[in-house]
Amino acid sequence: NVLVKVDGSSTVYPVTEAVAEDFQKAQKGAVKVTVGISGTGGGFKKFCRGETDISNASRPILKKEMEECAKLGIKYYELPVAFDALTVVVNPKSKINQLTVEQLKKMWEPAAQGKVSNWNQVDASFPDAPLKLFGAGSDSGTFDYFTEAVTGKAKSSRGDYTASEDDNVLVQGVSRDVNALGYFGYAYYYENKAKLKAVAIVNSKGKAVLPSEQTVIDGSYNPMARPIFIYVNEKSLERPEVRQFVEFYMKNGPKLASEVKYVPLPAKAYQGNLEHLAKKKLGTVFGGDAEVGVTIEELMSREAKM
Amino acid sequence: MNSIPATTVVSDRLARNVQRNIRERAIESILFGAALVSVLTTLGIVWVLVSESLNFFEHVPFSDFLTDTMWTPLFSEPRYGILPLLMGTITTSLVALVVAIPLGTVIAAYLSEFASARVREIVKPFLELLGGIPTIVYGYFALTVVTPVLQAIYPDLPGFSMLSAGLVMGIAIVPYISSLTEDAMRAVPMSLREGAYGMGSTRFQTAIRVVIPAALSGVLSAYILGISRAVGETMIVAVAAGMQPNFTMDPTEPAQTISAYIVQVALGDLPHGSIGYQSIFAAGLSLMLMTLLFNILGHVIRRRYREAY
Amino acid sequence: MKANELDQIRSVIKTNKRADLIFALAGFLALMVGVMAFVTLFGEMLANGWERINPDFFSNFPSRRAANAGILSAWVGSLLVMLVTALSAIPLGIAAGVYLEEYAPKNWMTDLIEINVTNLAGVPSIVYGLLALGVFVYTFGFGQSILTAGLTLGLLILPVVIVSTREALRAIPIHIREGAYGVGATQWQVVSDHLVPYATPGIMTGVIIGMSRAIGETAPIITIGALTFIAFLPPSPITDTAPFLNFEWLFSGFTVMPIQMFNWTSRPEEAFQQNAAAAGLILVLMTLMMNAIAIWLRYRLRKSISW
Amino acid sequence: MSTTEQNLPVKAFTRDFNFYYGSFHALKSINLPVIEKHVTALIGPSGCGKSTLLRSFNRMHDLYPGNRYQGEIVLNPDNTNILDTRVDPIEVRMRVGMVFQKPNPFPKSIYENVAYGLRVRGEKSRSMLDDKIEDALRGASLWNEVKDRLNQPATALSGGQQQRLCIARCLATDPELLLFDEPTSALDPIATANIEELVTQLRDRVTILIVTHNMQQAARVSHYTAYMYLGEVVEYGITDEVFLRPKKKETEDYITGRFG
Amino acid sequence: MSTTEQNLPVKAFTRDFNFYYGSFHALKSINLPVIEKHVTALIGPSGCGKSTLLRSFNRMHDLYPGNRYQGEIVLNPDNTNILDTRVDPIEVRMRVGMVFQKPNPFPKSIYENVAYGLRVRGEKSRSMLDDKIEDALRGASLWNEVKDRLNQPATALSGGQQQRLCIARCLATDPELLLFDEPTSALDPIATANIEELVTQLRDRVTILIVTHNMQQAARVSHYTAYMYLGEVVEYGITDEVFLRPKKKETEDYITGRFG
Ligand SMILES: Nc1ncnc2c1ncn2[C@@H]1O[C@H](COP(=O)(O)OP(=O)(O)OP(=O)(O)O)[C@@H](O)[C@H]1O
Ligand SMILES: Nc1ncnc2c1ncn2[C@@H]1O[C@H](COP(=O)(O)OP(=O)(O)OP(=O)(O)O)[C@@H](O)[C@H]1O
Ligand SMILES: [Mg+2]
Ligand SMILES: [Mg+2]
Ligand SMILES: O=P([O-])([O-])[O-]
Repeated sequence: NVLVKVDGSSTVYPVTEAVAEDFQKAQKGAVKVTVGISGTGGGFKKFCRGETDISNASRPILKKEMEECAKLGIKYYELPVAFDALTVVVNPKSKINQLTVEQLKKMWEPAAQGKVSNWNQVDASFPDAPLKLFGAGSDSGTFDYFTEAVTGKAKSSRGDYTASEDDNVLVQGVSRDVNALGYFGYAYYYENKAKLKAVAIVNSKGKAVLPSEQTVIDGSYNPMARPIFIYVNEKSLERPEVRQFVEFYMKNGPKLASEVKYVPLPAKAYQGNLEHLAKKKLGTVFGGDAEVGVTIEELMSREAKM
Repeated sequence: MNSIPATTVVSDRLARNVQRNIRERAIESILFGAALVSVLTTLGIVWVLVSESLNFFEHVPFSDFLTDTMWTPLFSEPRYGILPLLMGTITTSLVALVVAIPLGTVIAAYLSEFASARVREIVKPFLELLGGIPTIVYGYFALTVVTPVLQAIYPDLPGFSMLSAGLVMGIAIVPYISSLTEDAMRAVPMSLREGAYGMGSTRFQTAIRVVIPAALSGVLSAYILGISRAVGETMIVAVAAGMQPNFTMDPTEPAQTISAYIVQVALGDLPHGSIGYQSIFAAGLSLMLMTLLFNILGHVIRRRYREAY
Repeated sequence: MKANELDQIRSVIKTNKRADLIFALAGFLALMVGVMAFVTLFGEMLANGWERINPDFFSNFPSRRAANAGILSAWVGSLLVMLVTALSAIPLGIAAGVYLEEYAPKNWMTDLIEINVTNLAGVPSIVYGLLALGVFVYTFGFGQSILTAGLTLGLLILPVVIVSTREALRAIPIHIREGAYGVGATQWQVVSDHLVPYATPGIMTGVIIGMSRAIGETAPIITIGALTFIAFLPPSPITDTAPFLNFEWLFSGFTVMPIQMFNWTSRPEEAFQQNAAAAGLILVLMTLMMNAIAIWLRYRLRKSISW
Repeated sequence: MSTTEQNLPVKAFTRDFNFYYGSFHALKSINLPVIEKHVTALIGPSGCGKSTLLRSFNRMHDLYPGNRYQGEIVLNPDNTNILDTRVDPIEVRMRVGMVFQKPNPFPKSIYENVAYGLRVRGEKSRSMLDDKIEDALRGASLWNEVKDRLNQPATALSGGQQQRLCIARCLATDPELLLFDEPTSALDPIATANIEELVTQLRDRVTILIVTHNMQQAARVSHYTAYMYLGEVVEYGITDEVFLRPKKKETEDYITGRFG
Repeated sequence: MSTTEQNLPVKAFTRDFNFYYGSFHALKSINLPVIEKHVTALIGPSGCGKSTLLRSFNRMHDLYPGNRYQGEIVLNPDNTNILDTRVDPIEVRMRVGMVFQKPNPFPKSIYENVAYGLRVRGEKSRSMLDDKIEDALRGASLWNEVKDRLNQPATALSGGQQQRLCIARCLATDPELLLFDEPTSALDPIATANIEELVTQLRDRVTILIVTHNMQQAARVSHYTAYMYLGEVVEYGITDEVFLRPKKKETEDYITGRFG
């Protein structure tokens, strides 16, 4: 049964799906690929039980998950495949153009629940208007990353906002409400540019930066740009169809990533990934910590040192 | 004539011919087994919900579950109060019923007592078709058509609201209520109607004073079924009500229902065994208990107001 | 009768008739609300999705390019899931219905089963999803497969099949039974030679209505976790080598129509909304068709009933 | 006011009355007088059209599609053709009461059953209602049996009591003509005797047209009898005459039990 | 073989037979012979237990819970008490056929209706079936009317034809005793005459027990008549005797129509 099983992040899903589609076509249907959407955490859970060959992840593997994998002796390759720019959006009619992480924190931290309900509570200069929040569902890597980046602690968020795993629901919500603010992956913003306005985020250097391919590559869109990965089970890679699929992924990754509105890594990153496979460089370069604001450059250098 | 002692024979459905008897009994056992599957299903549901809920309540104090006004089980500082979900469920159901019960009853009375046989023959199947539309379709209808229309009337309405979801849910439930109510009204014997008309009643008087009272148990059961449906309806609220556990009964607010929470979590596919995974079963158990309550109420009503004709 | 009494009656009738008219109008309006809701809903989808409906839409796999994306795996998946649903629910439902109507002695056990069936009919579908998740997916280890989905929906529609079987059996007059017993038939002969055949149209009506409900069910399928990219078909149930049947497909991953629609609506690209509308349109047409068949069957049945 | 040969007042009569169930010609050229404050019985074999004729007198057939009246049914004293399209069937039914084969009390209390017709007529005064209801129940010989439980559901009464309740329900509104369609065929012999007794009491107060399949009953309660056969009135006359000296062979065959 | 006083062979008889619907004692100490190759009629007012007694002869009551037989019903020539617990009710029904009040053909073809009893007995040979079916239909005087449309649905036949088909269905299996429960009460006069004619033909071939509410019919077709009242057989004897010189007052009242 020639089947490659992929599961995990919804953020990575579009890239992997694109690869899977083209791969199956290239193989003329000889290999089947399933791509599930379980969220990064859900994906790792299955991956570490040996149920899947490849896990999509919108954040690096965490300590707890590494331990899980170790328990069953599952070893893996960590392959970054693209960058995503988490985009904070408001209604096009909104007067808000830029926000600091501090301001975002004021809106989103758990202490804000039931209290911060007006824009002017976030900043006195903001309009006196109700604050309507839209965000990722609490089971997603996007949620984890955003909360980590904004409040400093993953999964730490207020609860009284409209949450959806279905990002289009969020697009709808923000586009219909002048006082709304939401966040999701860049692709959703890009496809709905007409209905939404991206908010520039003040980065670590104090500069307000809008998300774009350019600002992600040069590292100025931080801390909201994040690398996304696939993790490949070492044992599975011994199967030719899995190896073929991963190789296909690395070869076509740049093209397909930008096609689905992600920022591809420099070509040599994909080349590096293939070398890792060849040299059997297992494990993660992140050490199991949730990190935010890793730039492409940093990532590349870490990978090189591996 | 040889005399046979007087015997008393109690009727017995089955043959006494041994071979035939064995075969008949075997068949009966198989059929009984099939009937038992429904019981096993219930047991399965109860077992799954209760066992996972027990795991859940090992971590979560029962009192928190019942009294806390926040529901954020997947957050870093989780809160496990079912009340917001419960209020969301009740509010959306109320909105739906406010639409569905009057509409359904009026339609049923119209079809059963006013419309000509021809109109009824055409309209009834049409209504049933309406009841067959997948609720996911209704969900998008609520989000893309009804909400904007409501916002045009009431500009302050948010993009997701219990009002919009409830209204569409009401429309989705109308066919169930009208169809069952109409069945109940049709089942009222013509002789009662003739009695009423014979006294000089109009159709309206016949419908309201004689037919509906006579069909009361059927009509109430139809309502109960409608309530059960509303409480358990998932996709419409999941898509259109806003997925936001909200401790409010204001229909113009977004909110989350119990069922919508389960879908939301299931969409992310929580890892088996985590507290989040268990939380959907605890929520499911609450939902099940609610519908059970209505089902029991339905039984009681049927017992109590059994048709008197 | 004195003339003034007659006048009095006439004025009472006039008042009564006004109420009558108002109610008739209200009824008509209520009906129109239902009709309009349907027309708008259908019209919306038609307007959005119409362009996408062409042969390729049915023969293409889902794709990241909206224009190339089709519903092949979705409709095949729906078909196979429905097959499992039918194969599980129909025999079980008919057997259970026959037992309850024809065999069950009047005791607590029967009462229990009956109350249980009515209760199951009122259990929300999402709860069946939880049952499937806990029992089929994790306890039995069927995974997120066609088998799991089919059995789940099978259980979901079981009460519908049981109830319609019982109603159909109940509609067969007692004297048909007595006629058959009278010439010496056993109970099983009466059931299999007469009751089930005569009840078939009624049972079929229930089955089809149940199936049309099952085919549109989204929540329980989401709950078992079947939201995946599936760009292939499950292994064929029929093979060209003996024994010509293959059951691998039962354990295959799958997607179904409502899930595909749900998936598309959550895509960022606007063009996918068209696909979603088209898929929704087809889904609605499928359920409408099944319902129409059921309604027609029932109509025929009512006409041809001759005992 | 029209009268018969004997100069008795005619409460109602049909003139060349035909009735069709769709294309089925159920009643053919019926000419039948109903004498005021007397009982007229309709007898005849099953399916001959007795019920059809009776029900025409309060336009019960209007409730079902496809039925067609032809000719006249005239109600006195105002000489109204109740089949006239300008005549409101509701008005006709308010004047002409009907008691059915199977007792059909409404699923309400005994009180509300009898009050029903009055309420439909807009009567609201409680004391007025109380009075009329007592009168009607007395008139139907039911008062003593139910006076202590007027608020109990009517369906809890026995069959015979229910039938008397249905009669009371009609009496409460003072109908000019009372139609009975085999009022005792669903009752046991004792209840039957009660109803017959009641009819004989009522016949001095109201005009009664009664269908019965029980010839003894017809003989006992009626003044006039019409024998119907295949949708026609074969013979009409004073009851004793029809039973003892039938003019037609068919009537004789039927009455002597040689047929039917 | 047991015989009556006149030394006629008795096909079946009841001895101290009682029957209970749950706690309701419907039949009381019935002692009734059924003379072979003759027609015995059961008459009596509605509810007296005629059908109950008739249906006991093929243990139809076994189909419903809570019914209880007491005493004996003996079937000759083998002198079997068909109420004995060791006797299989299905066997009893294979020997004793029954025709019901309302014609109840199966919604199958005419052929299959008549074939059904044979199929239940395991008969499979087509030519054998064909023969027996023709015989049975001829026996029921139906062959000429249906021979060209044996494969058409039985429900398309008229009521009278349906009833004759039901008789054919029984005849096909050569029953020793044939039970008729008011076989003509749902039929029109012409169909009734046909069935009566058929019964008079059959009475030389099979033993017949018939319930009828139509006394003329009983008089026309039966040799023996039992008059039942309140669950008891009040009078039994040769039909002419019972009708012309009833021994009991109740019988006389009933027969002369003074009652019922
Ligand atoms: N609704 C109907 N549609 C068509 N034909 C009908 C309808 N009702 C009655 N008939 C036919 O009209 C004829 C007269 O019926 P009707 O009920 O008046 O007879 P009846 O004398 O009252 O008989 P019974 O003593 O059985 O009540 C019968 O042939 C009957 O079959
Ligand atoms: N299933 C039953 N359960 C209880 N009582 C019954 C049942 N069937 C009949 N009875 C009662 O038994 C008595 C005899 O009924 P049966 O049907 O034998 O009368 P019948 O003489 O055939 O009357 P008819 O002429 O109306 O058919 C009646 O009092 C009847 O109410
Ligand atoms: Mg009649
Ligand atoms: Mg009987
Ligand atoms: O699905 P996620 O990428 O948000 O984990």
